[in-house]
Amino acid sequence: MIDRRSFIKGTGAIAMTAAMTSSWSLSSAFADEPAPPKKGGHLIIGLDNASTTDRLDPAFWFESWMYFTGSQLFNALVEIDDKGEIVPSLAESWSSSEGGRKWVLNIRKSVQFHDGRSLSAKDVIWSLNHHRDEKSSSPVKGYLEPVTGLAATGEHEVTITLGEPNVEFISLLSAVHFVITAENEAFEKGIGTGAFILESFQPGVRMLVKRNPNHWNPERGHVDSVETLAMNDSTARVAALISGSVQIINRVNPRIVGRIEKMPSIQLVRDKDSQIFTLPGLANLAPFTSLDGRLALKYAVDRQQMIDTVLGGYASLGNDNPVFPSSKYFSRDIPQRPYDPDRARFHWQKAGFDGPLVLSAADAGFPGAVDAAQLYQQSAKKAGIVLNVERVPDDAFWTDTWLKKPFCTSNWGARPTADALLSLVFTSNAPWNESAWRVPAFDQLVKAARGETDEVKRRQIYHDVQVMLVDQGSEIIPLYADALSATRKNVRGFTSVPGVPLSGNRAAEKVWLEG
Amino acid sequence: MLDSSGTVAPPLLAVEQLHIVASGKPQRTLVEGISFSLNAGEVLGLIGESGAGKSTIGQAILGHQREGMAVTGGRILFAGQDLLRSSEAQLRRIRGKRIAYVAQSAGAAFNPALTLGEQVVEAARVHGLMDAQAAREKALELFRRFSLPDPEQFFLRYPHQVSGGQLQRAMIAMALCSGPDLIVFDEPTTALDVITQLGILQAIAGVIREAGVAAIYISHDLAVVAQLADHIMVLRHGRRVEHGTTGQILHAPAHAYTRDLLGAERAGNRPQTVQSETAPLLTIQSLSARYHHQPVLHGICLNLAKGRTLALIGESGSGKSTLGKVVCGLLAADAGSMTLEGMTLPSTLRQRTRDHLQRIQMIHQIPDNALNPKLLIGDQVDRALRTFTTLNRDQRQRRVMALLDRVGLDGTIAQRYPHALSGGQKQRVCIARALAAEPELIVCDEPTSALDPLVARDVLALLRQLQQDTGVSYLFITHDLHVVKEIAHDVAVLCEGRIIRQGRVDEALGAPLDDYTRRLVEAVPQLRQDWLAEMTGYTSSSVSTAAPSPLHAY
Amino acid sequence: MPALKISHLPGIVGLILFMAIGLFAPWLSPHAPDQVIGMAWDVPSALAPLGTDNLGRDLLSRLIWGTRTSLSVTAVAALIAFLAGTTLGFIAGVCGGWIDQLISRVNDVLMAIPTLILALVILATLPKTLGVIILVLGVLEATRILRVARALAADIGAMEFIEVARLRGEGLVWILLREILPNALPILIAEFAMRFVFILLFLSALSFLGLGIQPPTADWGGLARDNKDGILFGIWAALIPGAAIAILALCINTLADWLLGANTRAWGARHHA
Amino acid sequence: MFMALTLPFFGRATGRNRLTSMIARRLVAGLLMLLAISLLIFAGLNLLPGDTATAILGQSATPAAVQALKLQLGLDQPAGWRYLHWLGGVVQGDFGVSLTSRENISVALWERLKNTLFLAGSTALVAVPVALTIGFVSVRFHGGWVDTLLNLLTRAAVALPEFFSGYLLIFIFSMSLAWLPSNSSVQVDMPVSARLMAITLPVLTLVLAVLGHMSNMTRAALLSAQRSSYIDTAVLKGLSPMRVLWRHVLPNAWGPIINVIVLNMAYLMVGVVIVENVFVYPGLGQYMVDSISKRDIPVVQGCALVLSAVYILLNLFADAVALLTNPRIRHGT
Repeated sequence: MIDRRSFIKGTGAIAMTAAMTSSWSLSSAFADEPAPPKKGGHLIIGLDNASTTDRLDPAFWFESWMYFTGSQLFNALVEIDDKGEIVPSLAESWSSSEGGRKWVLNIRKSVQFHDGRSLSAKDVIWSLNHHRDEKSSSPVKGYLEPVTGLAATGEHEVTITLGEPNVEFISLLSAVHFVITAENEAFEKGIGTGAFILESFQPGVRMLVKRNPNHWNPERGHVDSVETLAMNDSTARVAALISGSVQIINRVNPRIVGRIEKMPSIQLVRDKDSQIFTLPGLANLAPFTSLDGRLALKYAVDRQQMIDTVLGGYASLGNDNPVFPSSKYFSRDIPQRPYDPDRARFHWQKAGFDGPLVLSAADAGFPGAVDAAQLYQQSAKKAGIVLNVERVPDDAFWTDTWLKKPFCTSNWGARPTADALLSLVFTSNAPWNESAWRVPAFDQLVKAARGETDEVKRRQIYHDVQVMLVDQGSEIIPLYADALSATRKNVRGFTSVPGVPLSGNRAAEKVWLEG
Repeated sequence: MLDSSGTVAPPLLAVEQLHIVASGKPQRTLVEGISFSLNAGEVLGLIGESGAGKSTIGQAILGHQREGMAVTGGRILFAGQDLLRSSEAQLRRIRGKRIAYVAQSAGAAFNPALTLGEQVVEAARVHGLMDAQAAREKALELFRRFSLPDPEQFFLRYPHQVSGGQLQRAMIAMALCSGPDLIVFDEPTTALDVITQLGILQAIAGVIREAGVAAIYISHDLAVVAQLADHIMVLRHGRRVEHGTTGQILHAPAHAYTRDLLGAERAGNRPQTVQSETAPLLTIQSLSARYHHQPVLHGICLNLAKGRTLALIGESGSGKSTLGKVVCGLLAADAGSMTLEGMTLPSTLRQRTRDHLQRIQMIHQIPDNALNPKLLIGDQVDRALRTFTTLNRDQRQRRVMALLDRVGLDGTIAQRYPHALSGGQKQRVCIARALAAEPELIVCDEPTSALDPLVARDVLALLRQLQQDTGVSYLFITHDLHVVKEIAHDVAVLCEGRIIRQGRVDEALGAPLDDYTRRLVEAVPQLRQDWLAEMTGYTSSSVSTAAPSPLHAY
Repeated sequence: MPALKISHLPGIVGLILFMAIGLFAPWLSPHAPDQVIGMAWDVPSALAPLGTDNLGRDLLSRLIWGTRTSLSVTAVAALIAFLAGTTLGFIAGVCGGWIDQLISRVNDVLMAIPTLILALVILATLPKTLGVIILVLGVLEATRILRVARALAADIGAMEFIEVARLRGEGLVWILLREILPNALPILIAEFAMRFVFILLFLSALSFLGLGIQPPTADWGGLARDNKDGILFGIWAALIPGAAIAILALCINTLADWLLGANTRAWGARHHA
Repeated sequence: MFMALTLPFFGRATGRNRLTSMIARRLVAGLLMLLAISLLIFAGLNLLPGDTATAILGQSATPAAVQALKLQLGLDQPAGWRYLHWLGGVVQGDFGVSLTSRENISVALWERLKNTLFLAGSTALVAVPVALTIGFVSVRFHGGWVDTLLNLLTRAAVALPEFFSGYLLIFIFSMSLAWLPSNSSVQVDMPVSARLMAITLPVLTLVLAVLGHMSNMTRAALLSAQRSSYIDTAVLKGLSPMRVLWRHVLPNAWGPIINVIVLNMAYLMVGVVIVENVFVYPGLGQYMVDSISKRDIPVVQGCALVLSAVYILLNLFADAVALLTNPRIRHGT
């Protein structure tokens, strides 16, 4: 409850064109739903990461509770479907020109806000500019930094001009924060175009919404009302689900998944590869200055053991590659790096680092980070690497440890595009370059990929990018963790959206209650 | 054995071979084979020192034992019913209705949360003896009879609002209200000063005669019992020492212990005569002081000569103890000065030198409180030696033994803790500790008032002897005129913080006397049966009925 | 020391047992406390007599090591509380005047801030190292001991043997250490025992909230927190440390009873008595 | 009681006004204490490491974002000025605006306080009569097996950590028997019956937590009053045990009994964070804990001030009851 700072920084999902096999549900009940959605009923959802400091303003959405509740009230311009594709939402269609430098979005007509106003391009401009404001501290401010022009070029047309080309710019707009409210209206009032209308919002307690009868999308919004409860205690969430007082919960402790699965009234929703756990080492400090030092540490981690012990198996092997398997640019042909103490020893000796290396671990970095660090300590020992685990407090972790200590723990959620994460964390001038790894050639590749309109070339560039990270990067990425949610059996329509838990944060409007 | 009064009619109360023990390991016998009987209207006095089992017998008569006590044998027949074999319900029909109890400390025996009136009429009401109106009338009548001020108001008052003497009288009224056949008085005047005591005794004597109730009067003071009782039983260690009519006990005691008791009360000893004109040791001039922000002492002027004893007497609250504290330096004076052998004596402890501290010592009233329960006796005496002498370890050890021997204690006591000692022994330790400093003045704050008469007598004798041997002076605070006569050369009478009379004992307490001093002197019970009767001039109305001063013990 | 009754025996034996377990943890525990020996929440077996915990570590071993942590942290915190509270309380009680006013009023203010909240504020901002936790617990409980000690010192200070000592010109240190302390000790020790229980409960509550002793160090509250998800499935791993806390608290209660030799002692207030 | 403040500059009152003046004195002392507390907490939060802006932003705390947020929150102002400004508002009943949610604190605070009061009040409604009954029964059968058994049970209850009893109750009543809901999030729009149903388990948990202390103190107060001489007097008057208990023991035991009830009420107000956590109850504790971790100083200050005020008021109430039940003070001398 108090160390709720272990939030996923993921702010969207990965755009994809191909159907992904890696996103699936454990429950066959989801496989196909022949019956039409049933209307009505009261849906209660228990989610964690709620805080009394939560606000309806998307510039202040930091954690999953607000992502989910905010999405009930508001729509974004585009969203991600359960195949991982970018599909229209408030933007009916879009086109880009000038090699991805200029984007024209056609805004859906005859969409009404909750207060009866009609949606127009001005509302979109107002809502996007909310994040661009000089004083804004929005987490997605960076996404809009390349934007040089944002204008309504028609009643229902928005034109966005970028300083440099980005062929995937539209995917960035699927980020949960880019929701639309009416012009000159404060987000705090909750006036959106969403499937539900705000009844009451008590930060850190619950949000109550009722169905929007005038919702523009007839396929969404089946239940009459939705109550989203703040349930930060994992035991309380599971207890509430089992006893039937809530119908959907998130963040199921991986260690009890096995037992929940056996319950006849419960079904589990497993969103594969939603998050990477990372161990960044500052590349400007020994032993990370040497390639051998980095390789030694990469070979010295027993990834499978970490998955089994820390996450109860609900994760998949990572290969020090921050591109998510759900991304269409994910390179499957790069060989998986094994746990190899001998090679680790070889490289470590070559690196010639003699001081003990300190790994600063806190569960704020990622859940189970301290356990993982200890496992790492054991496996590194077999390679002759002395790793001291220093447990640091959760509270000041992001201010005092992260980006400051030579070797620590961190995590990243999936981003709308591969580029989003790379330019946020891995390029030389990335604001959160947590490994201080700065390679100009890499920067050029990333920039080239962003503006490359030829799909084949792009794919090749991204392949090179990933090889570079796997072989030279200063960050160990041992695994991709799953997001585990669970529902009562009578909840239908809960599809899994790749990379974004809770059905792309839109489970409330997608599901219906059977029986 | 049954000591019948010789009448044919069955006695009201017959106690036969009563045995009471205190449970625990080993079992301790508190009362052993006590038998006596009492006819209607008779008064029996139970006399003895602490631990003699008087109160235990008194409560057993109501079928009540304190926690941890058990009756192991005997019978208590009240009007033919054996109270020891009666059920609680049966006992309840007798308690408060036919046998009433008057406890020693009325301050503790009244429920602080209820009005006096409620409590006085409660027994009569609960036993269904009269209706509320009648009970109230009865109580008011008794209040009037006991000269309690403004009975109607008194009825509505709470215990803390009235004085100790008034409470004690209210307690007797409470016992009488339901018209019992027998009243057990358990030391009803022990904690009171003599003037208050006189009033109570007169009240008791009056109602016993008038109402014709039988009574058992428990006391350690033979002179008090002698005023009221037809028979007296002398008890010691739970056993009967002697039982006879009052006259017989007073005039022809059969047992040595009884004679000792009588001797202790008849002030026989006189203080050693010393030259009357020795150099003054302590001079007090125009001294005023306050205690807890209340002015207590006003313009006190006193002289204490070397080797002499000055007694300070007065009612409770007259400022005796406060003066003692000021002399010791425990309480700072507001105004005035003190000189010790001509040198100014600073008012506060902080200002006093080690030399001052050594020269003035103090002996407290209650030795239990004056000894640290967690330090060995030897260490406590030794500490005084370490502070005030330059003796080395071995010398001090020998000196401790010598001092203990000097006060009549065995040297082995040095290795004991205070709780293993009797009250008298503790007071002797306190004296030894005071002596260790080789002082010139000892302030004695009622050092014998908490002791049993025989023990008190011995302690006084010790103090006298020590004065003779060492030439120490005593400032002796007391309310007991027997004690004054036994130990003091000079006396000062304190009344409401002022000295109203001062001089040699014989002169100061001899005729002609002012009212206040006369009352103090004459209210001291005397060992003759007719003393109380002679005191008729002292009607209750002359007894102060004012609310107690803040310094009053209650 | 009051007589020992049969009814006190289980408590005292229990306490000695707990202390022995804490003391000999390295020899008693079958496994290292952090060693993973199986899967999460395995049923009891020869390998793990009480089963395994949420990470597949031996529950018995963690419980044994947890005894050591919980007992020692609690003991040190209680000792700090005792020393600080007694010293300041005695000084306030004996000196009186402005010193008493200063100490008592500051103490009043500290006591008027609900303990848990004060602890939360402090522990949320300071690093949650053992030292800080011990200090916070110690200081918070010291305020309670201070009040008792002050009242005791004032009571005992009014006794006449203190007057005698002052008349001897004894200094403050002698009066505090030789005259007052021995007489206050039985009650203070009983108070110490009670504070011990409160600190134990408080520590486990803090650990349960994640503000106390940090994992992987095993302590009872932390064990309960780690395993609480299992309760819903009838896994008792979380309840065993809870029961251990309860049993130890009961044992110490009995001990305090014995020391005070009375059955009317005030016990059992949570954090505000 | 801890509130037995003696303020030297208040004159000693006498007579009938004594009670009023005593209570007035304690009120003023309580206000001074609140002031001291607010200063202490403010200073503490400002002296301790960590600041609001970085705490809110977490991992996304780039220096520019931190600076922007600081400006936005007014954290660039000097601490002393912020304190005085805040205090000025509180005096007018305005607790200011949360740094993080920009919401008016008073509204949220009042909402949470009502919830906390509801839980604490319900617990007291159950616990007090039960505790008193246990206390009375124990004293009536003092030393007997009933007494011993009750003593043992209440002791065991008090030794149970709250999370232990809470989860145990959930396991039994929610999981196994499915009688009661495990989450207790009460809402404004809930009917009373649903509210009561929702808080049954947390109330039970809290009752277990406070019952032992209350019943034991009741028993101790009664026994201690029973040992007084005036009880001997009452017994020797031939009164029945029940009359002795009701008429003579109880009036003298009320002070300490009320006192312990109030102490436990105070505990219920502030010590329920764990129960709020386990049962997802939207009380003041959770609000405060959240705000602490975000360094939302105005909210923490507001909560601490309100909780301390409640605590002080409760103690004041206990003092007043103690004074009222004590005829020495009620009726003067």
